[in-house]
Amino acid sequence: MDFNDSPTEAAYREKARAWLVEAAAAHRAEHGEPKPNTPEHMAAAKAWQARKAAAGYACITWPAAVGGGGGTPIESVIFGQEEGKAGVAYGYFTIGLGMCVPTVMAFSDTDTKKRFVSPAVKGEEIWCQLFSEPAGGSDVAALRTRAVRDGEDWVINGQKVWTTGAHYSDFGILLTRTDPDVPKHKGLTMFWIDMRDPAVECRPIHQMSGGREFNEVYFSDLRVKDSQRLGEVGQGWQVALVTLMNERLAVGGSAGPNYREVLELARALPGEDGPALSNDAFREKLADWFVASQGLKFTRFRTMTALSRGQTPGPESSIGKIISANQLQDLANTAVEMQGEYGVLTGPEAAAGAAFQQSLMWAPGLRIAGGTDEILKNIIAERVLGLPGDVRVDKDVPFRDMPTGR
Amino acid sequence: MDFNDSPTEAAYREKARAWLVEAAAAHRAEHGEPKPNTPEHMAAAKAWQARKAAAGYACITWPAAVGGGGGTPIESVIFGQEEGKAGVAYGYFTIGLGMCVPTVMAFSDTDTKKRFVSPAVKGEEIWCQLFSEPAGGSDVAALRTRAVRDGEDWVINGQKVWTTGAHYSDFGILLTRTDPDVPKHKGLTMFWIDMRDPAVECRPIHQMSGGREFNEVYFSDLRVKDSQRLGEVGQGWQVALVTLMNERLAVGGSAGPNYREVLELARALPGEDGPALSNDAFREKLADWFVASQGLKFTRFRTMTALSRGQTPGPESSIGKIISANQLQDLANTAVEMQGEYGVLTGPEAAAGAAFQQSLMWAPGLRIAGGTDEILKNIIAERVLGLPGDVRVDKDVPFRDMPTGR
Amino acid sequence: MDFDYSDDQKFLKDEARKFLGGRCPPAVVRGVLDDPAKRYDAPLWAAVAEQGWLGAAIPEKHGGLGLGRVELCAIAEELGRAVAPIPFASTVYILAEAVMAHGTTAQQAAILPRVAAGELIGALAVSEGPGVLTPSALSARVEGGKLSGVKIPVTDGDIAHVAIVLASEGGKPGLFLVDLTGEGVKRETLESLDPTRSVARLTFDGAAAERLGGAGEGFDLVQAILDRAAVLLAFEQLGGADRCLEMAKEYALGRYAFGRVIGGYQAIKHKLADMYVKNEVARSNAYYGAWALNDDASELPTAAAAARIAASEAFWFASKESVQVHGGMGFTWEVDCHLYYRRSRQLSLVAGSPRLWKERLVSELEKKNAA
Amino acid sequence: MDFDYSDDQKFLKDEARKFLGGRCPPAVVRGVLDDPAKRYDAPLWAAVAEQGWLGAAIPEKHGGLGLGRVELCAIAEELGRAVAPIPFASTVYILAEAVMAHGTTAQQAAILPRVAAGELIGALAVSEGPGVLTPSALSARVEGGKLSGVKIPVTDGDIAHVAIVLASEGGKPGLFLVDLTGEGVKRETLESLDPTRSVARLTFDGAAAERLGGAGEGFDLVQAILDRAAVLLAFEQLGGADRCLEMAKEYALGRYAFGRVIGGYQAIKHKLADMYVKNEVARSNAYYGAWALNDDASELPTAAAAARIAASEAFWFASKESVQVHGGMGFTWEVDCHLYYRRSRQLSLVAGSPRLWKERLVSELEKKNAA
Repeated sequence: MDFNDSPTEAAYREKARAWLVEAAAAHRAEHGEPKPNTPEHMAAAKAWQARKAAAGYACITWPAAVGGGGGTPIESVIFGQEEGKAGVAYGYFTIGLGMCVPTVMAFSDTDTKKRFVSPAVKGEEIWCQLFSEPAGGSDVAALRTRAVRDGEDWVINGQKVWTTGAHYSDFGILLTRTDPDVPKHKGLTMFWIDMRDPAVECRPIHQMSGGREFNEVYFSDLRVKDSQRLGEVGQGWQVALVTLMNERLAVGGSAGPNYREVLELARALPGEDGPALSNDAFREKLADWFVASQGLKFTRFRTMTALSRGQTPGPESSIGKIISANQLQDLANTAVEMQGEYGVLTGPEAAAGAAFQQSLMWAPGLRIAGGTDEILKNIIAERVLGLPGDVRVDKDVPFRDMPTGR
Repeated sequence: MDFNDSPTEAAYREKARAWLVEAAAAHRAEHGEPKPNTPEHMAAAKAWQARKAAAGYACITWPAAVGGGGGTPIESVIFGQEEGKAGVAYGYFTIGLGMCVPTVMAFSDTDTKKRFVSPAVKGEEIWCQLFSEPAGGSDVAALRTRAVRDGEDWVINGQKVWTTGAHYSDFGILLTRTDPDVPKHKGLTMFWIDMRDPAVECRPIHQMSGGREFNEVYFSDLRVKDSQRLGEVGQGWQVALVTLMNERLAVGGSAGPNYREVLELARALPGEDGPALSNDAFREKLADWFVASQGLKFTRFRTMTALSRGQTPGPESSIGKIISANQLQDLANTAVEMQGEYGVLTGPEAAAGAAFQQSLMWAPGLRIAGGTDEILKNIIAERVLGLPGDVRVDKDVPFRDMPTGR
Repeated sequence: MDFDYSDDQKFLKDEARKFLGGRCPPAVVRGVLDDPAKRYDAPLWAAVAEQGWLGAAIPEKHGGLGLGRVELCAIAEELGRAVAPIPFASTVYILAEAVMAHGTTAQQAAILPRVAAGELIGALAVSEGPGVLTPSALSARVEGGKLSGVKIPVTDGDIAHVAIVLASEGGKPGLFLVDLTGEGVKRETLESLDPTRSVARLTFDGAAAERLGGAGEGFDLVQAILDRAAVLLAFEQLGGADRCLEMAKEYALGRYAFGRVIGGYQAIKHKLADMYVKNEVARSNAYYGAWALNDDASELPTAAAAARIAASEAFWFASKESVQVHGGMGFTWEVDCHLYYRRSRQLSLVAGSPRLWKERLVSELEKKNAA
Repeated sequence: MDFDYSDDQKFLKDEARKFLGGRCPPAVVRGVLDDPAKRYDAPLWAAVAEQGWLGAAIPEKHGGLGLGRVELCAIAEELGRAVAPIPFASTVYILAEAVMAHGTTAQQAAILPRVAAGELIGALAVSEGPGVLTPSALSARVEGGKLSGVKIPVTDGDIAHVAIVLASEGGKPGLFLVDLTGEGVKRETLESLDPTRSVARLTFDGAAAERLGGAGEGFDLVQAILDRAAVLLAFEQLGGADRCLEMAKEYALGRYAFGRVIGGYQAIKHKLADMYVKNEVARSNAYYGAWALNDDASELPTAAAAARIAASEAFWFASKESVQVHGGMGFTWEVDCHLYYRRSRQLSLVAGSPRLWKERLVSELEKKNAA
C-alpha cells in the first residue's frame, strides 16, 4: 500500500522525464505556445507527436515494428503523467490512436495497416470515429446510415452526429447499416473512409454551452471501395465493440474547477456572517466533494496498480464519469448561487473568470457524452455486478420493422 | 385560495364538533384511556365506533340504509379532522371499513351485505385484508394460496403475510388462486372468510424494529362455501383492484417526529460551537424538511378542495408516502447522529424518549408498506404522467410455468 | 376549504396561456437570446401591457385592474412557463408591489398609473458585488438627495426607467427611488447566464434620489419587498418546472432506444416521477404563499421562504434533468431545454439564493417555536 | 505504484474471511443480539485472540505479531463484513493503538502483552451526554490520582478491564488509564440501537487513574486516538457495506416479480450501482487512510477524516437500501439486513458523527490551502 514506483518503473520515469525536459524545451523553441483551434496549434501538435514517435514515446504499448514504443501499459501511464507535468499535451490524436487505429490494426489487411498505422503514430494523419447518429444515441446499433453495394464499391448515405474532430480529421472509421432486413446488430458493416472526400460534409453543432466543439457529418453518395471494409459484411457490431473496448482505457482529463477552486472562491466571498467559507452547510459540501475527488483519484491509482501488476482493469472506471460530471454540475451551481445575484454575470467582471458559470453550462453535456448516467449505471450493474440486461424487444426484429417514432 | 370552510362545511364542522365534545366526554367517563393492545382498548374502540354509528358519524359517505351517514366526502374529512382534535380515534376499523367491506358491498348478494355491513359499521365485527404473500410482495397477483373446488365448497391452502390486524379480526377478504393454468391475473378468485375458523392460524411477524404488529396467516384445508365467493371465479384480480382503489382514499396518519421535534432536540443539544441548532448544515436540512412537510400538508388541502368541489382526487396522493417515509428516515438518522456516541442509547436515558431511534428502526418498513418507493414512482409515472408500463413477460404465460426461483 | 385557483382565476390562467402561446413562442425568446442588442422583447411587453397584466394587482384608481394577488400569481405561472423575455418581475413584482406597500400617496400616484400603462420599467438595485451585502459593506450613499455609488448587477437596470436603490444616508441604510433616465446615471449592459433577461452595472454620480419608506429601514424594506416578490417568482419557477417536465415527458414518449420508447425505462420513469413530486411540493407551497401574499398574512415571511425554496429546487431539478432526458439533443442550442436551464438559474439568483432563504425560514421557525 | 493489498495481505484477508465464516456466522451474531445477558461472544473473542489478531500490530517484543497497520486494516474489513460481536475496536484500534502511540514504556509493557494475549478488553470513555463534549463542559475530574464523574455511554464499558478516560486534572483536560475492575467503579449496561455491541454507563467515585500522555492534552489526544481508530473503523464499515451490496445482489437475482428477477429492473440495478459507486469511493479513501496510518504520515488527519466520511456514507446507504431491495423480508428480524443497519449506526456514532469529521476535514483543507 504505497505510491512509489517499483525500481523498474522509477527508472523508466526518470528516463522519460529527462527526455521530456529536453524535448519540451526544443519543441517550445520551435513552435512557441500557439492558441488552440489555429493551424499553428495543429502544426505544433503534429510535430510533438512526431518527436515522441521518433523517441519511442508514441503509442508506447504498440510494437516497435509499427512505430510504437514496445512498452507496457504502466509505462504508458507513467509517460502520460510526466508529459502532463511537462506541460505539452495535445488532444487531437486521442480518439484516433486510442480507438480508430487499433480497430484498423485488428480488422484490415497487411497493406492497409502498413499504409495507415505508422503515419497515425507519427501524427501525420488524424482519425475520427463515426458511430453516433441522431436516431441512436445510447442505442448506437440503431444507426441508419446506409451502405449499399455497387459492384466493387459501396455507396453511403446518411448522417452522424457528435463527432469529435471531424473537421480536422483525415480519415474516419464509419459504422453503417448494410442490411435492414435482419435484426439491428446483425446488419452493420464497418469501413474506413477519407474525410476529405467531397461527399463528406462536416457541420459544427451549436451546443447549449455556446461552443461548437462537435460536428454533424453528412454523407451524400459517398463511394468507398470494398477493400475499405473493416471486418466482414454484417459483422460491424463486433468490430465496433473492439473500438469501444479501447475507449475504456482512454483516461478522462480534468473537467474544470474542483473543491480547491470553490474553497478559494468561498474564502473571498462575503456570506451572511463572515466569509461564505464559514457556512457549515457549504463546508459539508466541500468535504463531500473532496472525499469524492480523492475517491476517484485513488481509484485511478488502484487501476494503475492493476496495470503495474500486469492485470487488466475492468469496467470499474465507469464510476469516474458518473461522479465527476454530477459533481461538476453541483459544485458549479453552488459556487454560482453563493455569489447571489452577481452569480448571473459571465463577462469580464465575473468572479473567477466565469469558470463556474462555464462549468455550469458544460456539465449537462459531460453527463451525456460517452454514456449518460443511466447507461453507465447499467454498465456497472450488468458488467461489474452481473445483473441481467434489460428485457430486449429488439433482438429478433428486422431493423426495418423496429418502431422508431420518427 | 383560502382555508376557510364554505358556510355548509362550517355548519357541519360546528355540529360535528359539538357532538364530539359531548360524546368524547361520555366515552372517556365510561372507558377511561386503556392501553393499546389490551382487551379494554378494543372494547373502548368498539363502543366508540357504535356511538359514532348511532349518530351518523361512522362511514359518513355510506348510505344511511346500511348504517352510514349519508354524507359527502368532504364531510367525512371534516369529521376526521375534528375527531383527531377530540383525541379519540382508534385504528382497528380502518382497513375493514376502508377496503374490505366496500368490496363485500360491491361483489356480494343482498343477504351477505345485510349480514355484514351494518355490524362492521357499528364496530361489532372487524375485517382484515388477505392479499400479500411471501412470493408476491410488489407483485400481488403472483400469489400462490390455492383454492380448489370441492362440490359446493372450496378448500384453501396457503399462506398470507404482512396482514394487519389478522389476530383481532373476525372476518377477512382472501384472494386465492383457483386456476394455475391460465396467466396469473386470470386465475384468481376472491372469498370472504371467517378468521375464527380453526383452519386459519395467525402468527405474528417479528420485525426488525422489534415490534410484532403484523401477521403471517396460514390456511390448512380451510373449507369455505361457494356463496362466500366475491365476484366470479377467475375475476379475483378485478375485485382486488376495487379493494386497492379504496386504499388510496384512506388517509395516512402521522408517522413519527417531524421537523418540530428535531428542532427542539437541536436547541437543547450542545454542538461544536453553541447548540446543534446553530449549525448551518443542520438548519438547511431543517428548512428542507419543513418545506416538504408543508408541501404534503397543502397537497392534502388541495385534495380536500377537490373533494369539496365534488371532484375525485387522483393517484397524486402517492407522493405523500414517498416523501414522508424517506424524510422520516433521514430526519431520525440526523437526530441520532447529532447526539454523537450517545445516539446509540435506546433505554430510559435516551434523548427524546428514544423517539428518533424508534423512528430510525421503523422507517425502513414504512418505505416498504403499502408500496415501495419504486412501486409508488411507477404509479406516478404510469397513472399520473401516462408513461408506458414495464415490459411484461408474465402476461400470457400460464401461472404454473412462470419462473419464480424458489 | 378552497385551496386552489377559483374558476375565474383558472379562466384567466387559461387565457394567459393561450395568449402567451401565440405571442411568446420559443422563437420570441430566442429573438432576445440570439441578439445581444435586444435586451427584452418590446412588442411582447406592449402586448402584455395591453392585456392589463402590468396593472393586474394595481387598484383601479391608479389605472389597474384591481384584481387580487392570486390572479397575479396565475399570470406569473404562465410567464414562467413561457420563459417570457420581459422585465415583468422587476416592474410588477418589485417596483409596483413595493410602491403599493411602502410608497407615499404621491409616489403611488406618480408611479402606479405609469406601470399599469406600460410606460415604466422598474429595477431593484441592491447588489454591489459577489456574495452577501451586509450593512457595514454598503457603499452607495445619498447626500442632499443625490445618489452616488455603483450597483452591480441590476436586473433590467439598462432598460428600466425607475430603480429602487439601497443606499445609506446619514449613516443609515434606506431605499431610494431614482429616475434612471435623469442626470448622473451611467448604465452598462453586462453579459449574463440568461441573456433573455437583462442585467447592467449602474454607476450613480449625483443622481436625484427620493426616499421610499422610512429612514434607516433599508435592509428591512428590501426583505419585505423580496418576501412579496418571492411568492410571485415562485410561480414563475413553478410554471417553468412544469414545462420542463412536460417537455421531458413528450420527448421520452417519442424517442426510441433499443426498440421501445425511453419513457418506458424505469430510470427515465422514476426521474420524471421525481420531477413530478418536486413540482407538486412546489405547487402546494406556492399556493400557500399566494394565500399569505393575498391576505397580507403574518405568515408571509415563512410562506414566502417555503415557496421560494421549493420552487427553486423544483425548477433547478426539472431544468437540469430535462436536459438529461433529452440526451445529446438536450445539449444543443436548437432544443429549448437550455432556455429553462438558464432561466432557472436567473430566477434562483435574482432575489437571493435558496441558501439565504433557508436561513431566513429557520430563523422564523425558531421564533415561532420559541413562542 | 502499489496501491492495493499485497499478495501476503490478501492471503491474510482470505484466511480471515474463511475463519470468520466458520466462527462468526450470523447465528453467532444473533446469539448476542437475542440474549440481553450476553454482551459479546466470548468464544469468538478467545478464538480471535488465538489467531493472534489482537496483537497483529503489536510489536513482537510485547507479544504481538509485529505486522503493519495494513494487515490490521485487512482484518478489520473482514470483522466488519461478519458484523463480529466482539470488543475488537475498543481493545485494538483504541486501547492498544493509543498506548503504542502515547503510552510510556511502562504502560506499554503493562498493557500490550495482555491485549495480545486476549486478557484485556479496552474502552474509551469520553462522552458525558448527548451532543458534543466541549472542554468547558467536561465534568469528570481527577484529583490526587483518583477519578470521579460519570461517563455515558462507554462502548464496551461493562466488559472492559481498562478504560481510557477523558477527565480534567487541575483544570486541564487529560487522558487517564483506569482499571475498571478496581475500586470506585460502578458499571451499568445500557440498551442500544445495536445490541451486538455493548454500551454502559460508568460512574467513577475515587477510582485509581494514571495519566496517559501529557497534561492538558486530553482533547488533542482523543482526536489523535480517533484519527487512528477512524481508519480502522472505516475498514469495518467498508466490509459491512460490501456485504450489504452482496446480500442485496443475491436477493435481487433470486427474487421474482412480474415474471422476472427484480435484479433485472433498472430501479434495482441502479440502486445497486449506486451502492457499488459509494463502496468504491469508500475503498479508495480507506486505502489512502491505511497508507497514512501505516506510514504515520502527516496526511493522517485528512486521510482519516476522508476515510471515515466515505465509509460512513457507504455503509449507511448500503445498509438502508439493502433493506429496501429485500422488501418486506428485509424488514423482518429473521433476515440479516438489520444486523448491518444497526451496526452501520453504531460504527457511525462510536467515534464521532460524520458531520464532525467533515468539519475537521475542511479545517485541515483550509490550513493546507492557506499554506
